[in-house]
Amino acid sequence: MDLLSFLLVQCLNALSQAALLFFLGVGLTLIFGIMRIVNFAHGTFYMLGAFLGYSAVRVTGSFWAGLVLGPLVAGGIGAAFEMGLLRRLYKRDDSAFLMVTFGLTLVLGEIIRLVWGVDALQVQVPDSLSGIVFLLDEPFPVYRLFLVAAGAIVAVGIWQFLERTRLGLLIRATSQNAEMVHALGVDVNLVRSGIFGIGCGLAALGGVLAAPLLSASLGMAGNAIIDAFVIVIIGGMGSFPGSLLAAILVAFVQVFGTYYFPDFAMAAMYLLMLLVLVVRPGGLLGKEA
Amino acid sequence: MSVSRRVLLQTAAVAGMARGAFAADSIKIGIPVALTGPLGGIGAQMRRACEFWAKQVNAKGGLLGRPIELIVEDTAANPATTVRKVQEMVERSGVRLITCIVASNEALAVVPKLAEWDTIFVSGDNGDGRLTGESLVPNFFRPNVSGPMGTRAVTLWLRDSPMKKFYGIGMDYAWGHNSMDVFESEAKRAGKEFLGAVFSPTGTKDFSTYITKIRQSGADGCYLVLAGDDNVAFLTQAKQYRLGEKVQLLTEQVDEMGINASGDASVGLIGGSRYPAALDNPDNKAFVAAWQAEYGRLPQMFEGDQYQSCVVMQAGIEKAGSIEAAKLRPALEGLVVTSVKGPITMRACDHQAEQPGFVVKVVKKDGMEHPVPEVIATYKADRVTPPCNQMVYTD
Amino acid sequence: MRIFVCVALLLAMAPLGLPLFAMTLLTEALILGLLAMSLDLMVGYTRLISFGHAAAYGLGAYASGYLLLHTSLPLPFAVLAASVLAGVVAIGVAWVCTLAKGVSFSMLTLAFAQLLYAVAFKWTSVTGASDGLAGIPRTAGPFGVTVFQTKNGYYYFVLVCLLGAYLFCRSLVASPFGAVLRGIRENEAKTLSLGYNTRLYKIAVVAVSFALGGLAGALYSPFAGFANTELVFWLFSGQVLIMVIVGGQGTLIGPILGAAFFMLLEHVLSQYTESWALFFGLIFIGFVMFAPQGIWGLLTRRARA
Amino acid sequence: MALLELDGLTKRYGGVTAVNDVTMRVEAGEVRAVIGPNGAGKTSLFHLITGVVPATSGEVRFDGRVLSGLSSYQRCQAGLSRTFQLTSLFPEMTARENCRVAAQARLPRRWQPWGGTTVFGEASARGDEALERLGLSAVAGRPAGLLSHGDQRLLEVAMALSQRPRVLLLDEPTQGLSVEETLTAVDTLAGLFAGGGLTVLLVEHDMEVVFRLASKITVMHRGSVIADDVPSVVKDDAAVQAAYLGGYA
Repeated sequence: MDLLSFLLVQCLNALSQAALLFFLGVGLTLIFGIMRIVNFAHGTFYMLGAFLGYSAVRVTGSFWAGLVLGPLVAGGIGAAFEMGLLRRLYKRDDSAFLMVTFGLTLVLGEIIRLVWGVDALQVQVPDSLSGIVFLLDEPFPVYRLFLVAAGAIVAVGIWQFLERTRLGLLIRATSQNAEMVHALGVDVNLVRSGIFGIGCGLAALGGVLAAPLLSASLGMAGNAIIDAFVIVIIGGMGSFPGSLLAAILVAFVQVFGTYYFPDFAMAAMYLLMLLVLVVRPGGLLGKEA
Repeated sequence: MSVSRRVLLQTAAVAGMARGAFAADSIKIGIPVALTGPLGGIGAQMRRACEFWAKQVNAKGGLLGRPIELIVEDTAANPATTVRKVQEMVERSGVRLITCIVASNEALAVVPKLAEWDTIFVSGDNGDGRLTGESLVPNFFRPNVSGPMGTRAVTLWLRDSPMKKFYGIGMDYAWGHNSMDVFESEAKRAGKEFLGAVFSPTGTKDFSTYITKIRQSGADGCYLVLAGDDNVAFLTQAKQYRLGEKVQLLTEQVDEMGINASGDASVGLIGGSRYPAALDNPDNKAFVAAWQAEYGRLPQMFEGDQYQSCVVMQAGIEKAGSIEAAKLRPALEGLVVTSVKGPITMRACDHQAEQPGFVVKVVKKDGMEHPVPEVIATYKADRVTPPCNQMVYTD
Repeated sequence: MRIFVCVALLLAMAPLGLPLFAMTLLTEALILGLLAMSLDLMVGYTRLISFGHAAAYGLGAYASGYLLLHTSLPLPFAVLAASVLAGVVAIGVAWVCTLAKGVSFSMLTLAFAQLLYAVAFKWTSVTGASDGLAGIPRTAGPFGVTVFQTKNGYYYFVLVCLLGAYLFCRSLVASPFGAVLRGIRENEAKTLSLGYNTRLYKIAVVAVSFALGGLAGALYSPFAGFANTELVFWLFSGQVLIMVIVGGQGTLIGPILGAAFFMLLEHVLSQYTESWALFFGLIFIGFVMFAPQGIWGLLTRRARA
Repeated sequence: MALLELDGLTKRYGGVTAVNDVTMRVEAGEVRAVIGPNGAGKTSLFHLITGVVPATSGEVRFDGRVLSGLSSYQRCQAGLSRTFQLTSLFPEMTARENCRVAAQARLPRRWQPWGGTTVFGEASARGDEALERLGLSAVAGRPAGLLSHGDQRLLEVAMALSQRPRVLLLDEPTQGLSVEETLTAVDTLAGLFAGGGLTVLLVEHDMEVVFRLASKITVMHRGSVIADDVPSVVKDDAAVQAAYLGGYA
C-alpha cells in the first residue's frame, strides 16, 4: 500500500466515521441548543434505532424501509416523551431533566432487552451497497462511501431546513426567545415536541446506519452517549455547524491517532476535548464563554 | 424461555421471601451472573445451562438426596455489584458454593474473598490464565477451558498449516494481552513469524484503521482476541473490507452468538472452541438430545462448557458427601469426571481441568439459518493443558 | 443537634440488632453516602455541577488500595493519605475546570474523569489495568490495633469517618466560607464584584469535595477488597449526581439518604426481577414528577405538616 | 491629589472607540455624576473603572495607586464598591444576609471555614447599619427576591455601603423604576449623600435624578468628555446643550 492510497483510504475511513459521529451528535446538540436539556437518553434512542432497523428489515426485507421507519418510530417515542413528561418540567432546574432522561435510559433500555432479547442481532448491508470499489488498487466498501454521502446529505438537509423553512425559522427563533415566539401566536410546546422528536429521530437514524457495521446490541447505548457528549462539547453546545466540525475532527484524530499511537486510542478523544475546552471553554463554535 | 423464567422467578421468590422453608434440606448454589448489560447474552447462556442441569438432577431425586436450589442474582458484570451479591448469598442465604460468574474481572474481584467466606467457586467460563496461576486460591476450581488453552489449540493446528507470518489484534484488556502473549510465544515456537499486535479499547466501534494496519502488515494470518460487541463489529467490518480474502482470520474462541450476529462475515473463521456441540461421545449425545428436547435447538458453546462445570461440581459433591469447603476441596482435587467432552481431570496442583482442545472452522450449511462451527482438529488434554500454574508451554 | 446524636447512636447500635448481611449493605450505603455528601458541597452549595465525581472516588480507592497492597502503612493512614491525594489532585483539576462556568464546567469535569479512566486502564503497574487491584487487605495497626480487620470494627471506622465528615461539612457550610459559597451559588458575578476571589473559593470547595469523595473511595477499596475502572467510569459519576438530587441537594443529609436509597433499591429490585432497570427508571421519573425536593424534602415536609 | 483619577482612558472594540481619551478627577467627598445619551460610553467607562474589561490605553488611579491589571474583586478590596445597572442580588437570601455577605468581604477573616460568630457578628452590624441608612430595616428579614423593585435597587446600594467603601460606584441606580419609585429612591439617596463623608461616582441618564444628587457632573458624548463642572455651569454649557440636552434647560 503506497502512501497516497493509504492516505486516501484513511481519510475516507475518517469521513465515514465522522458521518456516524455527526448523526449521533447533531440530534443532541439540537435538543440542547433549543431546549437547554442534556438528554441522557440520546444513546438509548440510537440503540433503539438499530433494533427498529433490524425489525424493519426482517419484516419488509428492505434496508431502506428500516432507514425510514426506525427514525420515525423513535422520533415519535421521543416526541411523546416530551409531551408526556418533559413538558411539565420546563419551570424546574436542569437537574430534573438529568434525572428524568436518566430514568428514561433505564426504562427504554430494559424495554429493548425485553422485546429483542440479549443477543446481538445482525443487520445486513443492502445488496446494492454491499460491494467494494477499488481506490488506487485498495478495496473500499461501498457502504462506507454511502455513509459519507448520507452524512453530507443530512448535514445539508438540516442546514437548509433551519435556514429556509418556516419551521426552521421558528426553531431558531425559539432558541433565541421562546416567549417572543409564543407571543407571536405560535405553539412553542409543539415546536419543542417537534425538536425533541427530531433529535431522537436523528439519533435513531444514526443507529440504523451504524447497524450494518456493528449489529444491533445492548452495549450500543453506553458507548454512544459518551461519544455524542464529546462531539457536542467539542463543537459547542447547541451549535449545528460545530457538531459537524467536531465529528470530522474527532474522526480524524481517532483514525490517525489510532494508527500512529494505538496505545492512546482511548485517551485521544478526551485529550482533544480537554484541549478544546481549555482554549475555548464554550467549544469550537459555541457561544458560551 | 417462558418455562425457565417461571422457574427462576419461583426460585428467586423462595430465595427472597421464604428463606429457610426447605433451606435446611436443599443444596444452595449461588449464581451471580451478568443478565443485563453487554455481557447479558453470555450470562443468559450460562444460567440456562445451570438451570438445565439443576432440573435434570432434581428430576432424579437431587444430590445426596437433597434438592438443588439455585440462587440467581444479576451482577450486570460490574465487579462491585458481584462482590456485594455474593457476599449477600453467603451471609444471608448461607451459600457456600458459587458458579456462573461471567467476566474475568468479576472473578478476580471475588477470588480473594473466598477464604473469608469459606466458599468454593467453580468457574464456568472464566478464562484468565492467572486464575490458576499467580491469582490462584485454594477455593477456586476451573473445569472450563482457559484462555491460554484455547490459544494453544489454535497454535497447535497452525504448526501443520502453510501460513508463515502472523499479526494480532486483541482487546485492550487483561485477557487480550494475556492470550496474545501466549499466541506470540507459541507461534514463534512453531517456527512462524510474529509481526506484531495491536490492541483496541473495549467498546471500539470503528475498526477500519485496525483493518488497514492488518492489511499493511503483510501477514498470512491474523489472530483475534476479541469478544462480544467488539468481536462482532470487527468480523462484520473485516468482511466489508474483504480482509478475509488476503488474510486468514484466526480466533481464540468461536462462539455461536458472535456467528449469529455477524452472519456470513464469520464464514471461514478458524478458531478454538471450548465446546462444540458436534462432539461424538455418549455423554454429549445424551446431553445434546436432552437439550434439544428442552429448548428445541443445539446447545451453544458457553452452555456446554458451563454444563460441564456443573457436572464436575456434582461429582465433587457426591464424592465429598457435602458442600463444605473443607470436604469439597479435597474431593475435587484430582477428580476424574466423564462429561460432554469425555473424561477430564481436575488436577490438584492448580485446580485446572485437563481436557482436550478443539479447533473449529465456521461453515455455511444448507438448511441452517446461521453458519455453524465444524470441528477440524482435536488435541489431547496433555497437549493443550499448560504446566501447573503456568500460562506458557514448554514444548 | 439532638436528632444528629439520636441518629448517630442508632447507627452505632446497628451491629447489635442487624443480621450480618444487613451490616454489609449498611457499610456500603454509608460509604456511598459519604461520596454523595461530598458532591453536595459542589452541587448543592456552590452550584458547581460536576459530571466527574467518580474521579474522586476512584482516586481514593486506587490510592488506598495501592498503599495497602504495596506498603506496610496502617489502614487509617493509608485511607487518610489517599484522601489527601484526591484533594491535592483536585486543586489542579479545579484550576483548569474553573476557567469555565455552567455547562462547560460540567463538561470539563467529565473530560478529566474520563481521562483518568483512560489512565486507570493503561497504567497497569499501579492500577492493574482492566482487572483493577484485587485482594486489598484490611491491615492491622497502628499500635497493634486490629479493630479494622473485623467486619463490625470496619463498620465503626466508616461510621466515624462519615459522622466526622458530616459535622465538618455542616460547620463548613455554616461558616463565613460557606456564606461565600452560597453567594457563588446564587449569583457568582455579584459575589466577585463584592470583592471575593470566587475562583479561589471554587477551587477550595472542589478540593474539599474531592478529598471527602476520595475518603469515601479510600474506605471502599479495603471494604470490598478491590478497586477497578468501573469506579472511575462516567456512568458512576452520573449515578452519584442522581443520588444527590434524589436525596435533596443542598441539605448534606439528603444525599446520604439518596445514596442509601439508590443502592438498596437497585439491590433489592434486582433480587426480585431481572427487569429491575425498568422499575428503577420508573421510580426515578416518579421522583422527578412528584417529589422535586428529593427524599429529604419529602421527609421534612411530612414532619412539618 | 484627587481620590479617583482617570488619565487618558481609552477603550476600543475592534474599530469602535467606546471611550476616547477620558481624563477625570474625583475628589474625596464629592458626588460625581457621569451623564450622556445612550451610546455615549458611560457604561463602558464604568466597566473600565470597576475592572470588568481592560483598558486599551490610559490608566485609572485610586488614592495614587494604579489599578491597571487588577481584576474586579481586587478593585473592590481596594475600596471601590459598585452596584449593577440590572439589579444583581442574592435572591434567596434575606436583605440582611445580602448585606452581611457584602460586609463580610471586607473583613480579614472572610474566608474562615469554621465557626464564624465573630465574623458574622461584625458583618451583620455593618450590614444593619447600611440597611438603616437606606431605610430598609423594616424589610430586612425578607428574601431579597421578594422585595419591591425599588427596595431591591436600594438594597444593592446598601450592600455596597455596608462594605464601607472609599468610593461608591452606582450604575444607573433608578434604572427600571416607576416615576413614584424613582422619587422615593432619589429622596433616600439624597438623604444619604447629605450626611456627607461619602465619595460617589454615579452613571445616570435621568437628568432629574442627576441634578438632584450630583455635586459635579461629567458629560460624555460619543466616548469623549465634553463638559466637566458643577451642575449649574453644565446646565448652561453651550456645547452640552447642543450635543445632548436639547431643550431641557
